[in-house]
Amino acid sequence: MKSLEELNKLREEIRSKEAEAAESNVKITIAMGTCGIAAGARDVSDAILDELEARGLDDVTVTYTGCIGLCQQEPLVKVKAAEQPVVLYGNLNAESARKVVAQHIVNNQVVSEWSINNK
Amino acid sequence: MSVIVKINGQELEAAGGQTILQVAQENGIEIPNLCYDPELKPEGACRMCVVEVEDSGQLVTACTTEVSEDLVVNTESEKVVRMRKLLLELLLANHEQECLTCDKAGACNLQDYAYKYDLEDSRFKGRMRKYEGIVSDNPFFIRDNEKCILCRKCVNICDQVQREAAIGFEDRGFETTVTTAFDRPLEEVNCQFCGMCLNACPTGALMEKDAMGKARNWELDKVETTCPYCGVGCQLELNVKDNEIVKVTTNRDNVNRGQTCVKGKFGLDFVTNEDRLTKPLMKVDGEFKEVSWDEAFDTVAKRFGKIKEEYGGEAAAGLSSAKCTNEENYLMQKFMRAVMGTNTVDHCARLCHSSTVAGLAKSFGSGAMTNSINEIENADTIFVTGSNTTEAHPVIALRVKKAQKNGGKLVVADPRKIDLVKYADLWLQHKPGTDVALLNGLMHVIIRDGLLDEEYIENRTENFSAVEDIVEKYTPEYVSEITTVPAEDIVKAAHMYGEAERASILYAMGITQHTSGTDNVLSIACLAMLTGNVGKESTGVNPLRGQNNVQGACDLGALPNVYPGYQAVDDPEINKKFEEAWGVELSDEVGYTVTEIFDAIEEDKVKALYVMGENPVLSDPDSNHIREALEDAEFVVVQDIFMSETAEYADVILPAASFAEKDGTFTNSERKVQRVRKAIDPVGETKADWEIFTELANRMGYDWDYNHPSEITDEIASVSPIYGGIRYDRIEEDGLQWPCLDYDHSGTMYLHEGEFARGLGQFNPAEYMPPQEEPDKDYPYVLTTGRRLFHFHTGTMSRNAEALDAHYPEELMEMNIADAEKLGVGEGDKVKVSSRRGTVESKVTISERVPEGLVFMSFHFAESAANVLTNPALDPVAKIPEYKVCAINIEKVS
Amino acid sequence: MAFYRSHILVCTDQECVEKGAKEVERTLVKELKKFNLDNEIKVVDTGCLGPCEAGPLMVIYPEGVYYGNVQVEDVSEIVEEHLLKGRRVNRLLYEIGDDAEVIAPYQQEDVFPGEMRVVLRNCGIINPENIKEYIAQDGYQSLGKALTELTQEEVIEMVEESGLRGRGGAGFPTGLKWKFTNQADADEKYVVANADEGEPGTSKDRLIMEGDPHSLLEAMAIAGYAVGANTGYIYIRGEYQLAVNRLETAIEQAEELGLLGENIFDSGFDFKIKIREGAGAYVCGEETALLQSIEGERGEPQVKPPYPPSEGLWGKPTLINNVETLANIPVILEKGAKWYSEIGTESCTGTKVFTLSGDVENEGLIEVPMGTTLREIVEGFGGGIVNGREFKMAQTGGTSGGCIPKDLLDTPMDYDALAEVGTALGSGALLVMDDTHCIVDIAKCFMHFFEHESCGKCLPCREGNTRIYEILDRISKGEGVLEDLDKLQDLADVMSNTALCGLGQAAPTSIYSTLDHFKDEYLAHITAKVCATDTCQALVVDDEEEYERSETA
Amino acid sequence: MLEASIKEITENFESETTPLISVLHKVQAKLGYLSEEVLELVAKYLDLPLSKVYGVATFYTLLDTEEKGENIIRVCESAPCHVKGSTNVLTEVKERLGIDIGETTEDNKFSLELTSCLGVCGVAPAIMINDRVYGNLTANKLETVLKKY
Repeated sequence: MKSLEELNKLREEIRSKEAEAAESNVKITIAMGTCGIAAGARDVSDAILDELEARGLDDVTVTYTGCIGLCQQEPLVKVKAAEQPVVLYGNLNAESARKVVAQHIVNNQVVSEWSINNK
Repeated sequence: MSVIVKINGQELEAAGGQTILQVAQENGIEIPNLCYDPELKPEGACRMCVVEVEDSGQLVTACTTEVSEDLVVNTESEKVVRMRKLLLELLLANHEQECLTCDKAGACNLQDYAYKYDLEDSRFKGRMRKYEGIVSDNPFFIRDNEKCILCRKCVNICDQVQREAAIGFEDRGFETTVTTAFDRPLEEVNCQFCGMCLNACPTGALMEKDAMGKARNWELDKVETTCPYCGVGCQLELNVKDNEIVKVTTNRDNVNRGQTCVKGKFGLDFVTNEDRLTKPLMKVDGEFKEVSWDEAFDTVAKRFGKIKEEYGGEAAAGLSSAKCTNEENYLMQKFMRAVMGTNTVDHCARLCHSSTVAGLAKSFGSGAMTNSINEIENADTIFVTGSNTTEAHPVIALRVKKAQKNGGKLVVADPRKIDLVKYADLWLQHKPGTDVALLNGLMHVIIRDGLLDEEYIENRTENFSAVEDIVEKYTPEYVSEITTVPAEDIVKAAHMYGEAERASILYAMGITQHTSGTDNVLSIACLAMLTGNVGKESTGVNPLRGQNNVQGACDLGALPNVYPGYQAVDDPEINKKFEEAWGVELSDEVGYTVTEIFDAIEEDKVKALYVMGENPVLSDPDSNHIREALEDAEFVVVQDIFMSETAEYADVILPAASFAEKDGTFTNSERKVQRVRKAIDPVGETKADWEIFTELANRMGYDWDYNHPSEITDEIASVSPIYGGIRYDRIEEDGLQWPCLDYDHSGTMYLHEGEFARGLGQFNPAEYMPPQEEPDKDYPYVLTTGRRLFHFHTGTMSRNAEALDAHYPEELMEMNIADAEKLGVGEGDKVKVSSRRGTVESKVTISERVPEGLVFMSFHFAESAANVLTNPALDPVAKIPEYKVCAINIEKVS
Repeated sequence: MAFYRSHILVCTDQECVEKGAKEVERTLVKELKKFNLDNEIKVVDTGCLGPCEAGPLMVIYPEGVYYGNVQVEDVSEIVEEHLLKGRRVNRLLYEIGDDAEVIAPYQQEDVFPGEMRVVLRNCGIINPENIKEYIAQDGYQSLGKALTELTQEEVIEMVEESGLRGRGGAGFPTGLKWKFTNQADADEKYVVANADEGEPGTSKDRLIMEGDPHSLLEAMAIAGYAVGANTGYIYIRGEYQLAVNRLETAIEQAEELGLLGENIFDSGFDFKIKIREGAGAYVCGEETALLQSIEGERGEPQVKPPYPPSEGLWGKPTLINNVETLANIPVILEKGAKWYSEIGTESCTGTKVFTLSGDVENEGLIEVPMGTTLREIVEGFGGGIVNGREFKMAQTGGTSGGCIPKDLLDTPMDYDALAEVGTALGSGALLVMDDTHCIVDIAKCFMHFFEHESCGKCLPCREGNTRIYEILDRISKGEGVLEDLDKLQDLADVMSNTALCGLGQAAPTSIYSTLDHFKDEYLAHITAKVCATDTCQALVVDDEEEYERSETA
Repeated sequence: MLEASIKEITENFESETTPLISVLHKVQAKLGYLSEEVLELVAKYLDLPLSKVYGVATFYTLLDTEEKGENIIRVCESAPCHVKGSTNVLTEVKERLGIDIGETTEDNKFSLELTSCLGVCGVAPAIMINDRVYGNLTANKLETVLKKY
C-alpha cells in the first residue's frame, strides 16, 4: 500500500462490488466466534450449506462473521434478502437452520419462531 | 547526586539510585528481609522489607524502592509491624517448627524474625507442602524442602551469579518447589557445588552435609581467614567447635563478596584428616621412624651445618612454598640467604608464572595483575586466553560471567572448549602453542584497521616501531594457517578488543607454560599497550595466579635472583641494605631455579635440599628425572602437612601446621595482603613453618627472635618498599594491595596509572616459534595439562578432603569422540599414555571439549601422574617448562 | 429481548441544562411512556454534542437527526411525528452540516440500537477472515492518515486528548503510556498487545480478535508509529485458538496488501506483528509477567519500577496495551479526540464493553458509554434476572473484583465510581447472581481460582490464597468459628497491602466486599450452621434431621 | 526421529528471540506431551538450561510433562460457569468417565482437568476438549459431545 488514495480506491472497489452483490443476492451471515462454535455453529453452517446445495440455491452468498455479542442466542445467523430487512435468527440448530433456508430464502417468509429481532 | 531522606525520623544523606534498604543498612537500621542479596537483582518476593511511606501511608518494599529527595519512611510503623507479623505467620504455617533439632537454629533468619516480632505460632495452619524426605544426592550438602520458605535466593544465585541454573522451580503457586529438572540428582546436572546457595539460604533448607548434627550455631567460633586453595584469596569463616572445622561460611565486604567455590566451601577438612603428618620422621635404614622434634631439629641443623662447612652454602637449595604464608616464605629465603649463604631458593612460581614475572617486568616494570579482581566485572570486553577460569579460579570466573551478563563482550581463546566458551561472544580455538601468532594477528588487524590508541602509544610507551615491523606479516590469513582459527574470527576478535573502552585480558598457564612463555606474555603486553588498555580501572593485563600465596612467595623473595620486594641480589646497594638489616654477609650470586636445582643435584653441585610444602615429584615436568635427582641428593628435608610423593625421598620429614593452625598473611592474585588466622590448635605435634625456621636458625647459631608472625611482617615492611605499609593492625578488616609504601598509604587498586612502574611501557614483540615437541609418527597426539574444579595442584589438600575426593576420585583424560573411535576406546575405559619420558595409565572420558588429536589430563592424581609425560623443555628466559604441549601415544589397555 | 429501536441522546452538558435540557428530558420520558414507546426507545444523557448555541439539543439514532432549541412544549411533537410516524420535525431540525457523519456513532446495521459500538463496530458485521470487508468499513484509513498526515507527537496528542484509559483493568491513561514509551531513548522498542484475556467472565478481547482482527493490527501499527517501534507482539492466551487462527490470517492478508511490513504507505515506517501464545496462566495478564512469558520464562511478575515503557521486553522500552484499548485507536484517529472524549463521563471517556454473564436473561457482550449504571445494564440489556428471581449481587471486573449488592445497583459503571464502592471496573466482566447463590460458596469459588493461578513468587499471594480458601471451606462445612472472620480480614489485608503484583493485591477484593455486604450470611454459616440457599452440602439438613434437631431443642 | 523432529521445530524458530513457549506448544502438539527426553532435547537445541525449560513446562497449565490421554477434557471452573452449574457438569463428566481430576481413563482416551475461564461465558457452563470449546452443557448434551471422541 503506497498511499491513502490507493487505499480509498480499493475501498470504493470493494464497496461497489458489495453493493452489486447486495442487490441481486441473498446473503447469509453465520456468527462463528468461539461461543457460536461452542454452541453448535459449525453444525448450523454445515446444515445451511447442505440445504442450499440440495436446493440448488446458488445465488445465495454464505459468509462468516465473529461473535455479535449475543452469546446466549448462539448459534446466530443473519439473513439479508434483497430489499428486505435483515433478520437475525438465534438459538439455531441444524434442523431449524434448514427450516430457515426453506422458509425464509425459498419462500421469502420470516421464521418468527427463531427470529430475534423480528418477532 | 545525593539526596536527603528521613528514615524513622533520622535525616540521612544517600546517593541517588540507592534503595531504601541500602541506605538503612549503611546507617545501621535493620530492615528484615529474606529474599534480598546484594549480588542479585532485587526479587521483591518475600515482602518482609516493606516500610511505610509516611505521607501516603503506602507500603513499599525497601529492597526495590529507590530513595528520592524528601522521602520519609518508617521501617517499624504499626502497619508495617502488623504486616510483617502476618507475613511471618504465613511462613510459619508452612514450616514445621523443628528449631529444637534444626542445625540452622541460631543462624536462621526466620527464627530471628519470629523472635523479633514475638510470634510463637501461626493461626493459619492448614495444608503444608510435603516432600519425600531430605535430598541427599551428593557428598557436599543436603536439601530439606520442608524447611524451604521459597525465598528463591538459591535459584537466583545459581542462575544470576554462578550462571549454571542447575536448580530451578517446579510447578507454581502454593505448590512451587525448588528442584533440579525432573528431580535429577545434583551430581547429574551441571551443579558446580560452589555452595553459594547454602551461603544464601536463610533457613535450614540447605545445609552442609558433613556438619549435620555436629554443633549448634552458638557453639561455633567463627574465625575469618583466607582460603588456602587458589590465588583468588577468598575470605572464609571457619566455624570451629572443639578444635574441628565444622563448616565454612562467608561474610561480605571483601574480594569474594560472600561467594565461594566447592574447594573453599567443602574442601577444608583435609586439615584434620587422619593421614596428617603429626610427628617428625627420620629415615633409618630406608624406613621412616618417629622422632622427637629435638632430635629432628638437631639432625637438620647438624647436616645443613656440615654441608655448608664442607661444600659451602651454594651446595644447599631451598624450595619455598606458594602454600605457606608470606612470613614463612620470608623466613625460608632468609634462612637460605642469611643462614646458609646461598641465593638458591625458588618455588613453584617458576613452573607457573615465571614467564609473567619476566615478561611483564620487562614491559611494564612489574609482574603482577595490573587490576583488581572486582574490577573485572566492569570491563566491556574481556579477553580470556589460556585460562580455564571457571575451574582454576572459580570466583574470578563469576566476575567474568557477570561482566558478560551486564553486556560486556567475552572473547575466549583456548584450544579446548572450556566452560567459559558457553558464555563467550567469540571463541578462538587455536592450536596449542600458537599464541604468539594469534596475538600478532590481533595486533596486525588493530594496526591495519586503525584501532590503536595513538596518543597513549606516543606518550606512555617506547619501541612501537618494533611492533609494526614484526606484526606486518601476521595477516589474518597467515595467522589462520598457523593457528587454524578462521581469519574472519581473528578480525572480529581484534575489533571487539580494539573498540572497547575498558578491555581486560585474563590469562594463566595456557600462556605461560610454553617454551615461548615469555614471548607470549610480552605479546600480550604489546596488545594491551597498543590499545591503551593499561593503567586504567577495569582494563589491564591480568595474569591469574594459581596458588593461594604464589604472589606472596614471589613478593617475599623466594626467588633466586631477588630479595623480598623484587630487589636484585646482584645490585650492590641492595645487597648492602640487606646485609645491614640481617647482620650477615650475603652472596651476590644469582641462585639456581627449580628446574636447574634438580640438574645441579645430578651434577653434584647441590648436595642438600630443603623442601617446604612443595611436591616436585608430581608438579614438575618429567617426574622420573626428579625422582632420580632426589635419590641422588645427599640430604633432603621435607616439611609438609601430608606424606607426599616427594617426602618419600626425604631423610627428615618435619610435620608442619596447616593454614588453619597458624597466623600469617597470604597475598592473593590481585596483590592484596590478607590475614590468615589461627582457628584450631596444631594437629598432633605439628609446628608452623615460621616456628620451625626460627628454631632451626637458632640451633645453627643465629639469633632469630620471632614470637609472632606480625613481628616478621614488621621486618618485611622495613626491608621491602612495596610492603612498606603492611601491618597487622591495618589489615584486620580488609587487606591492602601493594604497592603500599608506608603506614599511611592506602594501597594500590590498579597499577601503572599515569606512568608505568618502569617509566615508559616497552613494546617487545616476538616472532612465532612452534612448540618444542610436535606430534609425529611415534607420538601422534598432543597432550595438554591443567586443573579440575574439584582438585588442586598435586592433590595434597583436595585429595585428602573427603567430599572432594568422593565426588571426583580419579583422573578422566578428555578425548575427542573421533580419536576414541579410532582407538576403540569407550567412556571410562583405561588407556596407556606414553611420551618420550615415561608412561602412565588413565581412564578416559569422551568429551567435546577437546578437538581431534588433542587430549587433556590434569596433574592432580598420583595414580595418573601427567607430569611423567610432560616435556621439561624450558623457556630460555623464564626457565618455565612446556607443560602445555607434548607429544604422546595412546594405547587401549585391554 | 429488549432491543431499542431508537436512541435519543439528550445533551446534559452545563449549557444545555441551563437552557432547560433536564426538563425537556423528563417530558420526553413521560411522553414515551404515554405512547408505550419506553420499551422501544431509550433516552440517554450525553455530554456536549457540539453546537451549544442550539441547546437544548438532542439527537435521535439510528437516523442521526439533530433537533435544536427544543423546548418542553416541542417534545410531544417530536415523539408523535418523528418517533411514531417517522416524519422529521423540520422546524426543529438542526443542520449539523458536513460534520454530521463524523458525529454519528457506529451502529450495527439493524439489531442492537441500545448500544454504542465503537470497539465492536465491525463485530458481527464483517467477515474477519477477509481484509476487504474491513477496508470497506474504512479500515486502515486511520493508519494511512497517521503515517501520511500526522507526526508521532500529533498521534500521541490525539490519544491523550481523547481521555482513553486502559481497558485491561487499571485504567491508566493510554496517551501517557504512549508518551513515556515514545520518550524513552533506545535503539529498539516494542508494542505488545495484551490479549491474555484471563479474567474469568470476560470475553471482549476474544470477540474483537475473532470478529475484527484488523482493528487490532491497525491500532498496533499506529501505536508502533507513535512510539517508535517496528515490532509488535500479540500475546494471546493459549485457550484462544480461533482468535490465533484469525489473527494469523489477518496478519498474512495485511502483509500481502502492504498494510504491515516494510515502508507502509510509502512513509518509511516498517512494522511487523508476531503472535506469541500463552500456555495457561492467568497471571500472564499482568504486564511484567506477560513480558516474562514472551521471553520464554515462567510468567512471574517483576518488581516495578522499571516500568515497561522504560524497560520492557528484553530490556527495551515497550508499550503494552490491552486489545480493547487498542481497538479504540483507529476510531479516535478517524473521528477525532474531541468526538471520543465526549462519550462517557468526564474522567472516563469513551465506551466500555461489558461481558454480562450469570443469572440474567440475556448473557453476552454489550458496549455502552462509560458511566452507564449497573441497573441499566442488568435490567435493560440483561433483561433482568432469570426465572423472576431476585438480584442478589453482581461481581464487577471479574474474579478480582468486588461484589455489589442490590442497594448499589445505580452505581455508574466507570473506573472511579466503582472504586468508590470498593470494587473495580476491571476488564468489564459483569457476573450477576440471583438469590439462589450462597456467598460463602461463591467466595470459595473465587479463592479457589486464585489459589490455582497464583504464580507463587511472592509470599502473601502464594500462601494467602490457600489459607483464605481453607477458612472458607471450613465455614462452608460448618466448622467455622467467629475468629475466622478476623483471620479473613487479616489475610485480605496482608495480601492487598504487600503482594507484589495486582493479582495478589486484588485477589481478596471479593472477600472485603462480601464481608462488607453479606456478613450476616457468613455469620449464619458460622454460628447457626445454616446455609440459607442450601448450597453448602454439609449444612443441608434433610427433614428427618431437622425433626431430630427440633426434638433435641 | 524424536531428535530430528525437535530439531526441525526449533530450527523453524531460529529467527525468533527466546521462543521457548512457542516451541513447547509445537513440540507438545506433535509429540503429545513433554517428556524428560523431549525437554532435554529442547534445552539442547535452544541452548537453555534444562532447569529453566522444566520450570517453564511445569508453570503453565496447558503444557504437560506427564503423559495424558488422547483427548484432554478441561472443565471450566470459573465463577460464571460455577454460577451456571459447572459443578454438576464436572460431576457428570467424572461419573461418565469414571475418573477424577488429573486422571486418565483406562482406555487412555480421556484425561480430565479443570480450566479457568474459556471466555465463552454467554454459553456457560462450558468445557474444552483439546482445542474445541463446547457450551450450554447439559447432561444430554454432554453425552452427544463425548460421543464425538
